[in-house]
Amino acid sequence: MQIINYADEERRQEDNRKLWDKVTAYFRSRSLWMLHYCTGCGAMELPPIMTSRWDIERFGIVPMATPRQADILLLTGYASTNTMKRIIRTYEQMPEPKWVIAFGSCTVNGGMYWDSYNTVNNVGEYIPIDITIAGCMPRPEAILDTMVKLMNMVKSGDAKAFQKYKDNYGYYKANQDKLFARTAPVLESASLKYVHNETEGSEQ
Amino acid sequence: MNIMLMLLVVPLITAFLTMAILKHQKTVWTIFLAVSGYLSYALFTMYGKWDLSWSIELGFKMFGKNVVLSLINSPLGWFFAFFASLTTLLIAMFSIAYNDEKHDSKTAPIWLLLIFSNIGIFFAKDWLMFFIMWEAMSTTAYFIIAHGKEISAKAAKFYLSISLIGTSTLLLGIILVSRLSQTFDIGVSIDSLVKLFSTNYSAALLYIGLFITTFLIKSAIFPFYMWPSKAYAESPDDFTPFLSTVMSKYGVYGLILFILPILAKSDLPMFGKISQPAYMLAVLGAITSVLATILAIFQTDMKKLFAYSSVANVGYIVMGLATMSVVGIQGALFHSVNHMIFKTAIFLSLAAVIYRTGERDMHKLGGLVYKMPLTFLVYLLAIISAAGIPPLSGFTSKWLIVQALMAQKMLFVVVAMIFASTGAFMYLLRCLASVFLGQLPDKYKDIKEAPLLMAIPMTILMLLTLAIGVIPGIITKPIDAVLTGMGYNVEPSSWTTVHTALAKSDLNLTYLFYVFMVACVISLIMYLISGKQEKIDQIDNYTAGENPLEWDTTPDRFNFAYGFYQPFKQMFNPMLDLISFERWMSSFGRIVERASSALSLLYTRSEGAILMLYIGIAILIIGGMM
Amino acid sequence: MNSVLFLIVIPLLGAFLALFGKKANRIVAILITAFTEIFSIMIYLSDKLPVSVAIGGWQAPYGINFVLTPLSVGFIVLINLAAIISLFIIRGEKEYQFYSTYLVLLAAANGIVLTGDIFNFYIFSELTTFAITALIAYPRNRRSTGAAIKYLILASTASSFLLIGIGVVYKTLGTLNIADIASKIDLLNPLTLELIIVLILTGIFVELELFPFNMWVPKAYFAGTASVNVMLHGMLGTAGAYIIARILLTMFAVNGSGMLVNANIANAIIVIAMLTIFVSEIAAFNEKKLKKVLAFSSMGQMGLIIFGFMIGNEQALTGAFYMVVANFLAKIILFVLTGEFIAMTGSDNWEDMKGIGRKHPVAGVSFVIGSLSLMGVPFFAGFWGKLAVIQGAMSGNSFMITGIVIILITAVVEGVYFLKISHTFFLKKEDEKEFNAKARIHSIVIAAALAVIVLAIGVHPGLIENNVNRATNEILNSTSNYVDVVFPGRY
Amino acid sequence: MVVINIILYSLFAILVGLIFMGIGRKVSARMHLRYGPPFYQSILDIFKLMSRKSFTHNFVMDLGMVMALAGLLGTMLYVPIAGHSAFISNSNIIVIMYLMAIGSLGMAMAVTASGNPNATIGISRALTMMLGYEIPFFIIVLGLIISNNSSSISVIAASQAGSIWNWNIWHMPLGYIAMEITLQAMMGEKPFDAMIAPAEVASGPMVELSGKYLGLGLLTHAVSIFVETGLMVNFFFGGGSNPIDFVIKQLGIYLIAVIFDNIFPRYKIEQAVKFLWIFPTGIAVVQLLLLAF
Repeated sequence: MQIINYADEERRQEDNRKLWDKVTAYFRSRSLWMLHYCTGCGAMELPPIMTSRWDIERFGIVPMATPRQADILLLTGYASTNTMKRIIRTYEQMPEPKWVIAFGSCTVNGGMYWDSYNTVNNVGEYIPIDITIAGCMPRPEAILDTMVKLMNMVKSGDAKAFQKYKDNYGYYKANQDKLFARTAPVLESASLKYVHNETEGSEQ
Repeated sequence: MNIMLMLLVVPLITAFLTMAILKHQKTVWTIFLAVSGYLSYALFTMYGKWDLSWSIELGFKMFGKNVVLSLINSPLGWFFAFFASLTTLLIAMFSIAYNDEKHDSKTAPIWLLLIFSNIGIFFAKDWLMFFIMWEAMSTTAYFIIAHGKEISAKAAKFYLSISLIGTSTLLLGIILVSRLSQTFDIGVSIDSLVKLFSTNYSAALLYIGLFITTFLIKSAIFPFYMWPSKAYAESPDDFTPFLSTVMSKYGVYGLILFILPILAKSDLPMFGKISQPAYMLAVLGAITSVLATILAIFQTDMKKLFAYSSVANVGYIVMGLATMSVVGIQGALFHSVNHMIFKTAIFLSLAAVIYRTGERDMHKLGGLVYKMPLTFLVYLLAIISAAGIPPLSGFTSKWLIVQALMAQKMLFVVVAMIFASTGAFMYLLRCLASVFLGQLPDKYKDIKEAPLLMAIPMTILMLLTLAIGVIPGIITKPIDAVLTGMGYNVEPSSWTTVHTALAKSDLNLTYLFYVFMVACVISLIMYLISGKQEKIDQIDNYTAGENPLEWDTTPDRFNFAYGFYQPFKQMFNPMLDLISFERWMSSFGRIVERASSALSLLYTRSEGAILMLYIGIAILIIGGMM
Repeated sequence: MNSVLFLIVIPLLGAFLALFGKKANRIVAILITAFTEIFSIMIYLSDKLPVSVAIGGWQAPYGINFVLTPLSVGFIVLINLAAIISLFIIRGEKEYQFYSTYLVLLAAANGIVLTGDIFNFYIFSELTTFAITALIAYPRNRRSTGAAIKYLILASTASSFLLIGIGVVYKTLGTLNIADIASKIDLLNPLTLELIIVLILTGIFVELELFPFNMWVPKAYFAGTASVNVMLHGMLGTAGAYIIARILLTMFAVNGSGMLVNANIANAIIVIAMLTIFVSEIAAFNEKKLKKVLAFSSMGQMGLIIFGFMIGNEQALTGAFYMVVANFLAKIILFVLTGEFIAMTGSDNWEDMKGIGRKHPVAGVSFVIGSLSLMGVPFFAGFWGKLAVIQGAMSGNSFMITGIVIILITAVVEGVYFLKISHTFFLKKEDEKEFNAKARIHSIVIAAALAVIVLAIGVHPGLIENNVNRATNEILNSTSNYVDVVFPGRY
Repeated sequence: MVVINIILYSLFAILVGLIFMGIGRKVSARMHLRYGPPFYQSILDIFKLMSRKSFTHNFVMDLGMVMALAGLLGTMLYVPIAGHSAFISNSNIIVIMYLMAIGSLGMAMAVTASGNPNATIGISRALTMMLGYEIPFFIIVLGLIISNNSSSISVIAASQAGSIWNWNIWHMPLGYIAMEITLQAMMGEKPFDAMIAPAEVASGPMVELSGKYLGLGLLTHAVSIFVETGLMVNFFFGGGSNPIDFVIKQLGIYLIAVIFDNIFPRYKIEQAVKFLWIFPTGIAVVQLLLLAF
């Protein structure tokens, strides 16, 4: 399957955007709401950037509780196969436009857990990632820098990974299915059937 | 033939007629509709003819005179009778569709008898007529509530015992009062009671206490607020609106007819701006609405929930009456009509839901808005009205009552009123959220919208509540006639504005509606100019990344509906135990049952027979000695 | 007017003949009862009333005399009506003993009402006792024998009291004629009077089903068949109401006022009446056997009637007489239908009688009408009686106010169990089984016809107003209406 | 003319509310020793939300959010701004109280329509809280109505005209204290924000709101801030002599709420209701009794 390289495409038609799109892109870049999906130890680095030392809110970036409200999905660390399922569902529940920032080595190559049976070594095979931050773990400065980069990308219209996901959905879906085929027997053997007690009558 | 007599005769004759052809249900209910239509029309033509009357002399002597039963067309009676029959007309249309093979309650003939007594109560000129019709109403209602179902019969027993207590006190009161005035005429008895208040205060208080007890029982005011939750819930679904809206007004009617004039004319000890008995009444109304609201919040059965809601609403009406002021009575009368309209709409839409799903527990339903959008809309507008939110009708009357209470400085009563009406918001939304919104359970995937014959009356009710809300004059104009008939001096009310006793506080409701509409348009523009939306599946929810369906969660279990106000309920648990009138009643019932068993055991044993005989002789001898 | 003797003699003759008849017994009994009924109606409608008939030419106070007043003849009409209905609803073949004892009962009941002297009254009441005992015991099973013996023991004990009382009267006043006693009652010293009243009351209260004396009632009703129930209620009970009116309110009355001569005893009777109402209605509340429920209710109604009689003013008396009629009609409806229902379902328990009202709506509705009338709901005959009694009691002392309160409280209990039972008939039948037997059309027709009468009286109480007024006036002016008839010119 | 007035007033209220929110964020950032976003940050947020794509579950969500904003705008139009109003009315308090309920109803309807249990829990908490704060709020209002014998806000505001010493805050200090606590609950600020509780119920009512729905929700919140602070100004601070005065007073009141928001933890819902029914209600009742007798 052929992967379209959006970065090249964008650069070629950079200035063809309408004024309205430019304006919205500006506003979007100034009001990025993030959903930090704390998959691993990288989440430790988020409190410093949100509190008084680095104060990311001055860029309009605030944490949000649900994917419906968020613009950025932050994957803060390694993803196991079961976690990946949640990540994908969360990602798909975010309204467009949406961006993904992957944290640390684990999300790129599995990091120190690369040979574990249930670690996803490259998150980018399953969901499109706009920016990855190297390091184990990355420093807050790096995160802050990434955020500013993302802001600029949004402003210039470069951050289009979500388009990539839409256009190459078949590719991503195939990868995801291959991955989840491994988890199926685990889920079935675990008897997680929820037994619901029908409670009759009034509460009183 | 005298039109007053026709009002009584037509339902009576058709009741017997329909009894004969009870097998053809559709015909029976169509006749029922025709009769209610006739009654509504006849009552409509009777407006303004306050000299209509009818009377009959019976060959039965009391107070040395032959008993006379008479009817008279009074503005107050007309007001209640007309709106009651209008409500009945709409319910009747609904009933034609509702009573199919599956939901056949076969209650039409008894219901016609009930309508017969309904007219009698509202137009009675003397106490005997009033009592006769009252008792007829109580017993016929029992048979409709029980309607040949075992579980309903149990609930109806509860209704029956309390209602019979009511008729007993009414009979006692009537006989006491008519002995006082040596006639059964209601007007004369008011005067004689006023006189009694000046001579023997406590006796007079006892006399009106007996009447008030009856009226409170019928309107389910504290301490008798428990029976509706049983009776309303188990009665036929198409009868519940009648029970809740029309029959709860008998007590209100009785209070306005008899108690208010006495309290207004008598010279009574005052508490603040109003007399002590009236204040007592207001407090009872306040307690009722607060308690009923709290209880309604915790129900899971939707009919029980709205049963308590009805109780709370009648509580408002009683509070309004107890102010003894023009605005308060106006508000109470207005709210009576409003309650008839919006509560009928609510119960009918719930009946439509039950008709389609056969389920009464709210937590087993959900998401019906997709399948029954019209029913949802009717329900929505009705609850907006019930919550007293402008621009629908419920607001105007609540506003009037609140204003009257504030003008009379009944501070804690008005706080109770606000508590109840905010609490109303809680339970109304609970039903909305649990029944119509949320996830649609799989088994209801292919239910349909309510049938056309059900939809028509519901739509009419919806439009009525909107129309009255925007143009309150529809109701305030007849209320003027009622108030004038009661001897109050009232200025003619305007079509759009409602007046109050407080300074600079009048309110133009039509204007309010315009303003709200403009605000809606602004809001709609905001909505339209912003980005596109995409419709997604109902179950596609944020659940921390989990897919609920994978965990064997079905849509109805996914709904948050069962313990809707659980933390709030925990606050009230100790109090709920304390106020469980139901428990008192059932423990009292158990005592009677035990006594009954013990006494009948006395009769089954043979040994004591002669001993008892001697005890009897002893009673006679001792009695003779004393 | 000596032909009035036919009312007693012909049934007695029939009783003798019935020993020889086989299949024809029922027809004969019906013919005889029809004759007495028609004859009594003719007497009632003739304008010769009131009249005293001396039997065998011996004038009162020495001879036996029958006194025919509107009151007594009116009661005769009711008693015979009940008798004829009881014959119509007999289910299955009965042997000669049944008809024979029935005819004795008829004669005795007529005799109780007609007799003008107290010793004959005693004789006739003994006769009824034995007849009833035999009728209750007729099914010859454990239950009926037990009930009959219980009744017999109680009734005989009571009769002995009655006999002693009569003896004391004869010893002190030297006369047995009711009118004679009534006119001489002032001559007795109070203690003797009290003794006499207590003894005689004990005798008659057993038959009147009043509370501490009525231990036999539920069992007797329960053991008897439907027709015996109608006899017990319609003949014995109605005769009992007459006895109260005659013995207490005429014989022991303050001159011509309808008040008992000893006010204390009157109060004691009111207490007993109130106890009866209270106990019986409460006892009926949880009772599952339909016949027992009706038996308890009969007791309660009797208590109510006696309460009405004892208040002593015109209003209350009117009410009591209305109540006699209403109770008579309504209870017969219920007993007739109960017999049918029990035969249909094969169970005594009202909880098993589901679905009957759906199958036979007329029967169901008639039952409802009967119960509503007993409850005293407007539009039914019982209402006017209850209204008038309560109205009359209002003018009495605090005792009576208590009575009103008790009546109203028990009305609630009564209403609950009656409507509960009535509604059970309209429940859906749980199993699809057919009923054991078919309902007989003539029973339902009888019940429905009586229900229509109950409704008619309820809607228009004027229908029987004249008759009730005649009865009331007779009690209120007992001197002129009773004593003067027997002894013209004594006053 | 009236229609144009209404539109202008609405825009004014929205703008003021949004800027207040921005200033509030700035102030809390400063309290945290942070720099904080610019004061116009809320406007940027609204624009972003409105312009992005959004998810709806069904038409009730659209209806509900439109109703919510319309209700609050309608309410706002009845609040006199320094004696000015979009149209001539008596500004009845009871009307305002009930009109505000439309907003709550619309919001509640929209979010429960999403079918998310978190949203429904949030709404159940919000309504419980509403019952909690309406009682003390109404008792205070009742005191004002009794003392002025009118339920018109204009009358109440006009009665405080003239000197600063005519303000009700001096006449009924207890009422003011109770009102300040109640206002905290009305605006859903800590310690009374159990319905939002992002860590417990994933921001409660807003959990399924995306894009323009959240935008409309924020606008509703902005207008409600305007209404609630505006009521407070009219009740206790003389109603303002001109619009600028009025808005400054509103801002002051709002900042007090923001400061409290930053220094308090969160009550559980039943604790909150109990607190509201004991302390502010008790204080308000004392105030009412002082006024009435």
